[in-house]
Amino acid sequence: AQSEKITIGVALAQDDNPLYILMLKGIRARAQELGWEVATVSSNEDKLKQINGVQDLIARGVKAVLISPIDAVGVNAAYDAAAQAKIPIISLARGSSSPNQTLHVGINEKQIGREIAEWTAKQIGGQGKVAMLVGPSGAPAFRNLAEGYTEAMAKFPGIAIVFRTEGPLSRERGVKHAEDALVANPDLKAIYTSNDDIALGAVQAVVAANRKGQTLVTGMNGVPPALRAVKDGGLALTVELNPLTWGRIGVDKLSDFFKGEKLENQVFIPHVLIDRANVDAKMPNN
Amino acid sequence: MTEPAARASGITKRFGATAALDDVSFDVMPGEIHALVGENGAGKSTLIRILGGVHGPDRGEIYVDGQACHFSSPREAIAAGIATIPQELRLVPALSIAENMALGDLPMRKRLGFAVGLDRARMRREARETLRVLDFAPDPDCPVRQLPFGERQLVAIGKALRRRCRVLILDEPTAALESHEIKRLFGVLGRMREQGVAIIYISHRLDEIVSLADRCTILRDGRVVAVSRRGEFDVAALVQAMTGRIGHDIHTETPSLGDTLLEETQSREDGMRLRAGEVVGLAGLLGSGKGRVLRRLFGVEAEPARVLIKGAPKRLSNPSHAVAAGIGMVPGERGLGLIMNQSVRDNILLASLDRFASRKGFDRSAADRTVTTLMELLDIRPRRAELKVSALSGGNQQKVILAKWLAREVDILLLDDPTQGVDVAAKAQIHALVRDFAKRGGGVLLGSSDLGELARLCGTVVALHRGRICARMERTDGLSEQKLLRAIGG
Amino acid sequence: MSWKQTAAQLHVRGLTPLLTLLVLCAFTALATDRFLSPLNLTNILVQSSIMAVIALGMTFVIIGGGFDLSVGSTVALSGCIAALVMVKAGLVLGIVAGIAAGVLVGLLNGVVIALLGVNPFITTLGTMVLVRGVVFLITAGAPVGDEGLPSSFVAFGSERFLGIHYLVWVPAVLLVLLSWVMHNTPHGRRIYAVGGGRDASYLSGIPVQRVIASTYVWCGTLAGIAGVMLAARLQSGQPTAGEFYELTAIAAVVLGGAALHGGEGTLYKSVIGVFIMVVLGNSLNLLNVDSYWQRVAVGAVIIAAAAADRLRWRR
Amino acid sequence: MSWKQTAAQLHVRGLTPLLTLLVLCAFTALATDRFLSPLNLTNILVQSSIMAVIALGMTFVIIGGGFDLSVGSTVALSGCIAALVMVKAGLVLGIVAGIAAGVLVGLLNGVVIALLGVNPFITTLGTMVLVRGVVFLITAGAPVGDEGLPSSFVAFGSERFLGIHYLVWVPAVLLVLLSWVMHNTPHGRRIYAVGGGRDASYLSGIPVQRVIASTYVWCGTLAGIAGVMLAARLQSGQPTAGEFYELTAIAAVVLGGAALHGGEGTLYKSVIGVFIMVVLGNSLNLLNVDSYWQRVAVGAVIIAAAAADRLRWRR
Ligand SMILES: Nc1ncnc2c1ncn2[C@@H]1O[C@H](COP(=O)(O)OP(=O)(O)OP(=O)(O)O)[C@@H](O)[C@H]1O
Ligand SMILES: Nc1ncnc2c1ncn2[C@@H]1O[C@H](COP(=O)(O)OP(=O)(O)OP(=O)(O)O)[C@@H](O)[C@H]1O
Ligand SMILES: [Mg+2]
Ligand SMILES: [Mg+2]
Repeated sequence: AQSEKITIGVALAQDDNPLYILMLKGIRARAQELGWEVATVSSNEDKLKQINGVQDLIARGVKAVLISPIDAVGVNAAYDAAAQAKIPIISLARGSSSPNQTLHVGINEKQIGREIAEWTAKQIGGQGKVAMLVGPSGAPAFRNLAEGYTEAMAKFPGIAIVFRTEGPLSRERGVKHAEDALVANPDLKAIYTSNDDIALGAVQAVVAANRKGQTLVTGMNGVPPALRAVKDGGLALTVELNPLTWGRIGVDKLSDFFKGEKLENQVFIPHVLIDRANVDAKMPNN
Repeated sequence: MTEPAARASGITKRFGATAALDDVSFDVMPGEIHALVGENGAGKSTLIRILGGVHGPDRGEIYVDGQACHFSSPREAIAAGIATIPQELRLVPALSIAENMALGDLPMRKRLGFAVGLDRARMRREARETLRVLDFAPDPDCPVRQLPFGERQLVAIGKALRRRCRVLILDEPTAALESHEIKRLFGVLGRMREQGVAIIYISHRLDEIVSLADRCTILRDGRVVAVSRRGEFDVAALVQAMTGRIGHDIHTETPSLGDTLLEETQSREDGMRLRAGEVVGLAGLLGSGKGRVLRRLFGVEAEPARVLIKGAPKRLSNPSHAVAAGIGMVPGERGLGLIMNQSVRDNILLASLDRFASRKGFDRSAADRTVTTLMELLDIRPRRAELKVSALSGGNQQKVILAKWLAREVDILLLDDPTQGVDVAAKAQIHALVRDFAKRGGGVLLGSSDLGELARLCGTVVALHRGRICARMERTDGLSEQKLLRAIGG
Repeated sequence: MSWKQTAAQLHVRGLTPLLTLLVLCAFTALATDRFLSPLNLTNILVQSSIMAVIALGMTFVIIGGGFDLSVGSTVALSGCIAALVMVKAGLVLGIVAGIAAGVLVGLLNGVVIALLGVNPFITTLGTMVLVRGVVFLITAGAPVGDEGLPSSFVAFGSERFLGIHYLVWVPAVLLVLLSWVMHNTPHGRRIYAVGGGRDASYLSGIPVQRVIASTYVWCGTLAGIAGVMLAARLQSGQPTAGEFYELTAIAAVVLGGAALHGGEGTLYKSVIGVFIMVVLGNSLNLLNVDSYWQRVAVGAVIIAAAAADRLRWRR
Repeated sequence: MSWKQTAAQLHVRGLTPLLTLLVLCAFTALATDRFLSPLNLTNILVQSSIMAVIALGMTFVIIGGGFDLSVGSTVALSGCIAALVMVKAGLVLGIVAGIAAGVLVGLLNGVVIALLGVNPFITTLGTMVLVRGVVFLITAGAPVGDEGLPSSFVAFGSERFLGIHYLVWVPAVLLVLLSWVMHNTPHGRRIYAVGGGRDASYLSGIPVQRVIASTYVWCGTLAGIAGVMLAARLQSGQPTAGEFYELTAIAAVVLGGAALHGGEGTLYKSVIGVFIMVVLGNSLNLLNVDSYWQRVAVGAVIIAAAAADRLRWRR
């Protein structure tokens, strides 16, 4: 009976990003409830490393793979390897174009970007200058978010995106680039950021420039410090993505698969925009 | 009259404020050995570097076989038939002897007229053959870094000999060689002269010049002061022309000996003992272990030396122990004693940084005073302490190393060929310094390839053969070059 | 200190990379029987292939006494250009264009470093950043060839010839070829000579600048080939590919016994260095070591491997 | 070749970093009047402060002939440890613990490199990876101290003393102090000596290993201080902080005229090197240059600055 114990392999895109840390927590929690083992590999946005990791998982004998593919095409070799080993492979958060993808549990990044843009536009009355601090160049999630945002903003003739940089998801960079953005455009109405860490840095710069309340900062992910910042008014908006839930759903879907159920191709996980109005309900201690 | 094989006309070369060469003209005929002599820093190496394509002259022309040449790199000079053995050893330590010797033109294996890779067998054969002429038979595949300094010098000479060249330039080739190798080398040079090769020969061993050279050009402060033919010059005349002074005559008084300064406590075949006021010489052929004795006492050899220093037992496993015990060493390889990229001042102070530490930090003025005094004492030229050591002439570099230990005020000096590449006047000066050092109660262990130097300077000479003491001679019993030569088996 | 070393010690020292690799393999094979499964061994070969090609190029530069931080960006550039051209002008032109891009980057590095005499670290750091910018510019930051690269190209990234992946054949053939160049041509020996002593080589009539420049061209070319291989493996040109490859490649070369001051190094040992890095990652994955602990283990093993080399070597 | 250079040329050469910085500033000031605004100048000072402290430490290592890739991870480690301890045990203990963590990493590097004689590149690459793993392990990958660090600590990261940010005072004071150490103590001069020639220093009785180890301890300590400063500036300990700092710091030191083979370098010029890097980023941001073009520009300027140094210097 011991050898019957199911081991599933997990290959997320990063191991140092709160989103993926929570996702892995969800996966582990659900797997434990089912009595499964979890084997992880990490890749930190290196596609080849992710393919290699999935290969290693398969060599290790896992029964299924949960993957957060770094790129929609780039890691298709990992899906091929799973297909060759005849095991299911489910994409979490990001999706793949591979025909061998069993299921995609995803978020609609462009849609979220559009919603942030619309929310921001409403807050600033459809007028003014906007800066964008986008995540690392080339990472599709951040590119999609930013594209959605830009698309939606283009519909407001009074809004101009006057500043845009791409770079790492660090708080330090948030401070530095927001400082520069505020020097270049002291009358900035809003700063879009791709993640809460950049956002919290940007908030610091806004406060230091005495623009609190006048320059709105929007974040992404809904991590606890960001929620606190929304509550005390520094951060205007963040988006709760429920990564814990994604992890759980991913494992549930695998369990369904093992029971022989037919899976649909794609499941979207709902997201929630969090601003001052609804932040109290989301605070972690509530 | 035939065309000179190489001719330099009206060469001027400045380095910043220093005029290394000032309107120098010079030529060498096919089948002639033309010696170039002058004090340290006179400009000899600079002149041959210009001939060899390393430097471009500021003014003046170079002619090879009557053709004006403008070399922009050594490569072009080599292609024009000029082979040089530079003063500083220039070999690639990681490569084998054979490869180093073939470096400029590696021989190719041919099949059906096509080159199909290196001809290693030929490289080895040529290396062996060339070195055999110098009576040196190493494994040609041995990396050069595993050779002792003197043997590397032989490889460098072999490298130049191997090339078929019209002009051969040797810049102090014998500085680290023993009489045996030197005799061999002269034999080879003589044969090449007969074959019509033009040879430019630089040395501070003036007796060599007298016996070897057909013609001699004397440089002083970057100018030609005299050119004379064989028979027209002797050592005294050369010294007079080089320095503008009458040659020093060397007085030989024996200083009185004091207490034992250093004594090895392990019994060994090459154990040493040194008393205050004593200059002990180490004589031996190439590879006899002179260097090893000195290195051991300085803590650089793998096995630590166990010694009594002024009666106190010490274990020397690291130079810092040796220096702390009052020992300084001038290594046989000049480059090991100097930080080439740093100033003369920094190099002189290298071993005595803690001496000038005061509570307020580093005592610059005291340090500068010491540096100035020592540069004066040792006549280090030019007298610019901020100049990088790499910009000094070879002989002056050698004096900087000595100055380093005088600045530290050590009790015991271990000297490995300390006067190699040093001009006659400076050599006499260094000898006087060594004698003075001993007179003030210091002890000196002097390894030298110059037997004359040992005979003049030492109270005792220990002859080494294959790492053992094979003879011990006292000044009181009479010391002479011939006697030493017999003792070391040369 | 250098003068304490003897021939015998050197000989033993030369074997350390191989011994390290064997110890690592033995350890993992004992810990999990999956390590020696044919699937896993194949995986290791394929996983090593691309880095091996890069490490070969890096070995040239390091033997020549240089340093190249730009290989990661070059890999991305070649891959993206290969994919871009391939989509428009077909397989062969795509591959040629990809490799040519690598040659060009190598030439740029070589000219700046050898002819202008600029420090290699700072030059290649500059090209690393610059080339990455160019990659993003020409791809607008998005992967290239998502709509499908030629199927033969994709097959090259995943299929086998004589039971061995095409991707593995490339470094294998290159290793044999380049080892011959390194040891049996004057060009190869000159690289060793220049790396081991610039002044001595210059005075021996070796065209030092040209030799140094050539090492960067080799490195760029091989990074270009690696970029094309990576594009085949990723079935697309990825603008973010190759980050940190420079550090991995240099680490592999140094673990393979090359000296960063130049003049020493062997191509096949650099490949062993790559295997050490890959097998290490593979073992940690097979043993399901937590990813944070993996970092600790990788760091510790790198240091330990290098230290073992030194400890054996001292008396 | 080295023997072609003269004192006069050296003198001009020494000014290149400053000239580069001035050209860069003049150019940006002409392009946008916001550059010289007091707010922006303050921002530049603050943005440079942390990197300046790291670069000071890196200068020690580089003058000593070494290399340190682990500073970025060390910055993250110190910041996180400072934040962790501060939350539990108060401000002072937190700061001490943070800096102590840096000292420890430096000691580890120093011992492995100097005493075991392992290559600095590979050693510090190892510690870079290892220390980052440790950071993630002790923080579980999440920022530390978001619930609030002591308010005096947060104030240190944002407030001013005599009109100048505390964060700027730190490198200013350190620069004066350490320059004195470098030039007026035997210890400082030994570092130059050892970097300039290991063999000659060894044969002059300098305890070479101890001196080399000490440079890494200096570097670790200063990275530790920088980590604490960063935590104050980010009002939290960030486990991902400091990535690529090592390359920026080394680039700054080299742009400041230090030679990677050791023995040369000046602390205040390294700080100028940091200003070059920061002003460059700041200018490109103020001019709203597209971030892809920014990379191209940064790469090109780095190469150009280094090349300018060389071109001036050749006759
Ligand atoms: N690269 C350089 N930079 C500055 N000065 C230099 C340089 N090379 C040589 N010099 C100076 O030029 C002068 C001539 O030096 P050179 O090396 O030609 O002397 P030399 O006659 O060969 O002396 P030695 O017998 O000691 O070898 C010296 O004053 C020396 O300091
Ligand atoms: N690094 C080394 N590796 C191997 N053998 C060495 C090394 N150094 C010296 N030897 C050998 O040790 C012996 C003694 O060398 P050592 O340098 O002490 O001789 P020496 O008498 O000082 O020579 P010289 O006359 O050149 O000063 C020689 O036979 C030499 O070949
Ligand atoms: Mg000379
Ligand atoms: Mg000797």
